[in-house]
Amino acid sequence: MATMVQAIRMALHVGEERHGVTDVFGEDIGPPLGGAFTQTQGIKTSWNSPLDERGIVGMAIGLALAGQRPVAEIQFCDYAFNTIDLLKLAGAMHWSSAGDWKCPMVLMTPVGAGIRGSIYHSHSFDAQATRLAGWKIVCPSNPRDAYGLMLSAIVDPNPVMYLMPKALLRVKGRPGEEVPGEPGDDKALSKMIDQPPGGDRSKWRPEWPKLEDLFIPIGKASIVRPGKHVTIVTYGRDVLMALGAAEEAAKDGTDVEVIDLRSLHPYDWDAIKTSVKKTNRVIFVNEDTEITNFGEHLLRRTVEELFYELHAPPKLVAGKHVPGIGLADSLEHASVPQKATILAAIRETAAHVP
Amino acid sequence: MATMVQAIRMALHVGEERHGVTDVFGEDIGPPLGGAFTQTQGIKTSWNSPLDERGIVGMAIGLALAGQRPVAEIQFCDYAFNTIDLLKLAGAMHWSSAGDWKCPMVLMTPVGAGIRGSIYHSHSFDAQATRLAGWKIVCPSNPRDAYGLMLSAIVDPNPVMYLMPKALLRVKGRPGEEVPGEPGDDKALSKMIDQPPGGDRSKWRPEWPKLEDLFIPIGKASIVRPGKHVTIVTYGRDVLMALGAAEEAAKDGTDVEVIDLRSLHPYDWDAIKTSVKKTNRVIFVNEDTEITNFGEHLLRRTVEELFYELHAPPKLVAGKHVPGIGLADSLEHASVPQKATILAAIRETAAHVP
Amino acid sequence: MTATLTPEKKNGSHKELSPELLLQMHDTMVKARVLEERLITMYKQGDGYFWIGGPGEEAFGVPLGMLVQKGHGPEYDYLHLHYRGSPTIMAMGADPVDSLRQMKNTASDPYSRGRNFCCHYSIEKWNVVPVSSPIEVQYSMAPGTALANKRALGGKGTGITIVTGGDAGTAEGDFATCLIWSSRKGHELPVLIIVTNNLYGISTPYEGQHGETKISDRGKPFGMQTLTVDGNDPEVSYQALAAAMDYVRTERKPFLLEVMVSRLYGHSSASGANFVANETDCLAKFEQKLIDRKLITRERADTIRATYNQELLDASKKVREEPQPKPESIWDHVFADTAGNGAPKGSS
Amino acid sequence: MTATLTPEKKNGSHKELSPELLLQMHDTMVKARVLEERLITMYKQGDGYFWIGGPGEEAFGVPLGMLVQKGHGPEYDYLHLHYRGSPTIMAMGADPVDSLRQMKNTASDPYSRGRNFCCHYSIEKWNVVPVSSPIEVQYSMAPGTALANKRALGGKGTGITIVTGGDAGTAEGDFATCLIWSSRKGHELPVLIIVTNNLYGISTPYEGQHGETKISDRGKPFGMQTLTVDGNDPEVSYQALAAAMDYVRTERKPFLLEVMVSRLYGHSSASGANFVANETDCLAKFEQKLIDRKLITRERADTIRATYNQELLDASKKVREEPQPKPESIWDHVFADTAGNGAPKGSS
Ligand SMILES: Cc1ncc(C[n+]2csc(CCOP(=O)(O)OP(=O)(O)O)c2C)c(N)n1
Ligand SMILES: Cc1ncc(C[n+]2csc(CCOP(=O)(O)OP(=O)(O)O)c2C)c(N)n1
Ligand SMILES: [Mg+2]
Ligand SMILES: [Mg+2]
Repeated sequence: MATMVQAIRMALHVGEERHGVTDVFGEDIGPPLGGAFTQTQGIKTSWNSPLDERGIVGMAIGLALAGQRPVAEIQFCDYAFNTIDLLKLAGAMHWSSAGDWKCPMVLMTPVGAGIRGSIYHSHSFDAQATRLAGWKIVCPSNPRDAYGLMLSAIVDPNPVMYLMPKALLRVKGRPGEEVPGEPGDDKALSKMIDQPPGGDRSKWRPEWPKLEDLFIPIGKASIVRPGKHVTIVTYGRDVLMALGAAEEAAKDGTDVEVIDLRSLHPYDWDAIKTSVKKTNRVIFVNEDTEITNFGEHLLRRTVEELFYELHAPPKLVAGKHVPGIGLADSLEHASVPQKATILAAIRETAAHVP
Repeated sequence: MATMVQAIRMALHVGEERHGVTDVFGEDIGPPLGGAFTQTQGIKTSWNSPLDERGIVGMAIGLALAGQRPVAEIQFCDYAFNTIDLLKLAGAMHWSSAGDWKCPMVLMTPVGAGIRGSIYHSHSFDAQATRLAGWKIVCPSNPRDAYGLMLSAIVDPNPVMYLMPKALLRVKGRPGEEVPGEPGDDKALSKMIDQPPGGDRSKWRPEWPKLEDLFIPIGKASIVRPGKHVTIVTYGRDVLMALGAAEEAAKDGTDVEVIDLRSLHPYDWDAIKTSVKKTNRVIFVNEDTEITNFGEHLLRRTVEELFYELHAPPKLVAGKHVPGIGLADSLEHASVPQKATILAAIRETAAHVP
Repeated sequence: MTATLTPEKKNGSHKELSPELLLQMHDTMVKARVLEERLITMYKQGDGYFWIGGPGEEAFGVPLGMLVQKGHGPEYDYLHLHYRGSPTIMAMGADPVDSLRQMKNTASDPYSRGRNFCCHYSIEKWNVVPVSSPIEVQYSMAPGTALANKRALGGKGTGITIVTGGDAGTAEGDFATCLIWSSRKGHELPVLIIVTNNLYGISTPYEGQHGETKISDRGKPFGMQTLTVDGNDPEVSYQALAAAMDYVRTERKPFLLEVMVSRLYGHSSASGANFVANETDCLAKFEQKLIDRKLITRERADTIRATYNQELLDASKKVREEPQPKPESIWDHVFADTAGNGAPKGSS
Repeated sequence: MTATLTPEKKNGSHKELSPELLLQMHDTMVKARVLEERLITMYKQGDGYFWIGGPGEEAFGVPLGMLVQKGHGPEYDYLHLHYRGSPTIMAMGADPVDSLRQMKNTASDPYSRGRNFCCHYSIEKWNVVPVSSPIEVQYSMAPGTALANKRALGGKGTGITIVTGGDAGTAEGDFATCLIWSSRKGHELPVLIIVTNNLYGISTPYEGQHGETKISDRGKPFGMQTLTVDGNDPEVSYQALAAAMDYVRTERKPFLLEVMVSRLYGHSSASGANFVANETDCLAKFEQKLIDRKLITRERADTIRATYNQELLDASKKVREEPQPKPESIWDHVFADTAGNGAPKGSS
């Protein structure tokens, strides 16, 4: 079973072979490293950019305007906060020219905590990303979705932001989460597509498996665990957290439905609505800071449209509103949702008597 | 009665005379112009910066760290989106050094629509600002608050962002909204402190009235209209919009309470709670785009803490999630809340039968 | 600062310009000027909310537009202009009436359908990328289209990228980004980096804001060809642009060109949009030169101006009657595909 | 690139350094190196999550720290360092044990109380502003402290601002911001702008990313004094720094100094943190020079190193036992006054 980072790499390969990707670029994206997380090893069109995030986004916009198909990377989303104006412009290109120009670029960037990244390698970007009108925003939680969402992002005529939950990059898929065409055997796959450390890295060439196309539709959620009592709406790293908490809750007889949103914009409102109408209780979970948070948008819409369906106050479980995520485990754990936090929210919500 | 822009100018004057302000700077802030909105005319410590918003924020941080008291300006908040990383760092300076350093700077910037500013002179900044942990955020709706919040911002030991609703800058106060010490007569005030257009502007000197200190506490809301049936929580330009809508609603017998938050962070939760407990119906109004919006935070907290106080679904009235605000009046009006939009929300909320 | 041409120029671009070319240049300069004056009048008469434009830059902007390799796609030139680009767009052959439409923010405005300020052009079929308000962002995007230019026709193309912006704006990091990304050794890009220096940013004089004596010097550490020229003389501008473009087209490397220009009606309507007497009027000067050289008569020149004037006056009356955009049109073109279009809350 | 000193240097700073100074420099270089190696060991043994630091920069960083006008407030020097600043901080007299504390993210870490990565210093009493991860932001802030320096003591102060960063990072717009804001004619600022060039940004070589041959050339259009020196030779570094600082202190104008250095343990623990044999080891070289000059013996040098080694080994064991920060401490110091402190939801 491929890991998420292998899945991304395979999608980029398919993207450049079959779907017109012309450039995969960013800091340390080209040889010899192939990305801070190995995500671009062996990609033919990959190249190293100057250390300049504004330049990276600007280059991607320019390439996209000129009919190329760029996949650009910001090495950590923590370093994209000086590019919000350019991201807004990319999202506005089609609209402000009233349909004259298109800007089909993909911007990928690792997000979130869970690797002890301290203050400036632990940021989330969902609040920022969902504020960018004109962009589509996706965030996979497993290798198969990572593969299929990347291919959908690549062929999309709009700018698409691809948020990579960094804590999940090395996690393997569960059964059913295969990349179509990957060899069954992990070791075999690794031998084919993982660049051996050390040695002359710029000489190495991957041997790609025969990969099939898979387009996970942007805008479609996935019910990763059906349940009857409480709905959790989440994405990325917190899907696994929520599933863990749901397992625990099941022991007490609480049956939690977990929705992996996968696309943050446009998002699958039907999936949320259907689930809330069934469970009547809902918790929104994400890692971003809790003031002016995307989960608050989902919660607001739920309240506006489904007020009388709710048998308990809807809840947000999110990151704390502090200037950063501290390095010490004690600090990181206190700053972003953990399994225990989610479980506590489930229990409170499930136990609520209307 | 002073206008808001005169009030700001007078506060900056008092700030540099009595409260240690060392620098008031930004693009076109110094002579001869004294600010795109005349907000810094006659200010002794004012100076023109290079056209570089990152440099402006960086300079302000550096000055603040070195014990100066800077008031920096971003000419329109629309041009602050490439500085979010620096704003985050300013907010994190005290926290990340665990109390070692302070960064007492004021950043002022005009926000919002209402002057036919088109795509890039109509942005709101409340969603961005409220995401910045470590910052205090204020937004006045009348000259007296503008004066008193500026003085509080200046003496605050933290970075404070001062959002100036540009549609209100030329609006005079209502009775009770005087700047303490301003001469009663508008013409007299204008003669004293408004730089005459044309002529040798760099030679002109203002004659300041004898102004008194006034510190509007950061974190304290103001109930600008008490009411029994529906609460509106808003700030800045929309305070006047909400009051207008409330007047209309009163004709139908709906008595609307309007809370002017004044401080967006920290915000006056007690004021909101007390009001919602009284009216049991609440609408949050602001101009920023509606996905991942600060009003959604307030709504979320209301739902989490006051669920059973609510006799109608709480509502958000906000800007539309589109890439920009179009120039034509038809477009601008369709993009941000208008009196009619707010009135419709009041009617719906008031009429709701639980 | 006086006009000098680089020693690096080639192909004998210094040869005299033909009378036909000079007259064509003059005609387009008049047209561009009349357009700007019409826009200002519309603003002053309440037929628009804001004016910003390029009067005083015709002697540079018109030659630029004439020299553009106009077309669609990376075999042709890309233009990343700022809000003073009307002379260039007119020289490329755009209809001035469309500029009036944008001024009046009508639904018929082809550049933005009433969304954007006047002189914020967008012409996909001619590679004119959307002009946006934030100063200098175009300099970060230009290397992207330039890389596409470089790849076109298997590397044999002659299309280049042209980016313009003002003097004050060069303080933004994006200007440095453009210098850096276009001059990487072994990865040089065919981009003509232009700075129009009118010695002001709104109210702020050049003096006191710049450590560099000439902005064009900023290209030197990057091994770039650089030049500063008098943009108030269309012959000098034309020659300089031709030489610089020829270099960029042939060598596939960047060139930094600083052009000294006038701001003939001040910064924008925010500063009154009145004629500034102490700035050089490139059109008046050029006209006089053509008259002195007997290439045109005063009468003929006046007739040209009067004709354009009448045309645009008539057009402005018609444009006034054209419909405004519909409120619900704010939802149009959020996405290039259907997803989310018309969906106010971002649902699929 | 070879070391050259500016023709502009003054005050005969070229005179030989005294044996005492050389030995003091050597001692601190050893201390700084041993500290970094201890930090790496701690990382490798699981006593820390991430290492990044300055081994290979001692021959530049130590002289810098020795030459700092150390103190609090704008009469003294401000330091805006990046994550390779340990040699400088050690030369200023900081306790290396505190660096171990930050490595182990203990509550006793005085620089961030367990919040930040190792070598992210913050020492308010010595004007060392908090080191943060985003590359190059310090260059945007440096002009601010430099303006305060310039004003100190009624304009008669000698305090300056010193900012450092790497070669790759100069591609960020913030580097240009620093050049622009510090060189405005009539408003020049006393800032020593330093670039430590190790010819890499993580895995990306200098080659192919830069159009400029020397980074220091980027100061030239701004009329700045510039210099590129061999930072692997502490005598050369010392002299260059002394000359540059002297210029900035006296003239109250900026100076751009590029220092060629080694990255002796690679980029960070993310790239393995192993000794890189083909980089120049400035300490080994300097030690040999001192031995050759008979200023020190091999035995004495070995003893110095062994002593520091033992001290820091012992300290690391103690630090291991120090308490971790408490979870609720995330709320401490959000605000410098009480408002909002401890208030999880931003209410007053
Ligand atoms: C990023 C940004 N900051 C500020 C502004 C406001 N503004 C508009 S034009 C202008 C001055 C531009 O001066 P310059 O670059 O010299 O161009 P010019 O208008 O003189 O042609 C400013 C500050 C803006 N549009 N964008
Ligand atoms: C704004 C930003 N972008 C990317 C990174 C990730 N990063 C950390 S160090 C580094 C390379 C820095 O290279 P250089 O400036 O040469 O300094 P060196 O590490 O070589 O001393 C990068 C890309 C970052 N920390 N900040
Ligand atoms: Mg200018
Ligand atoms: Mg380096």
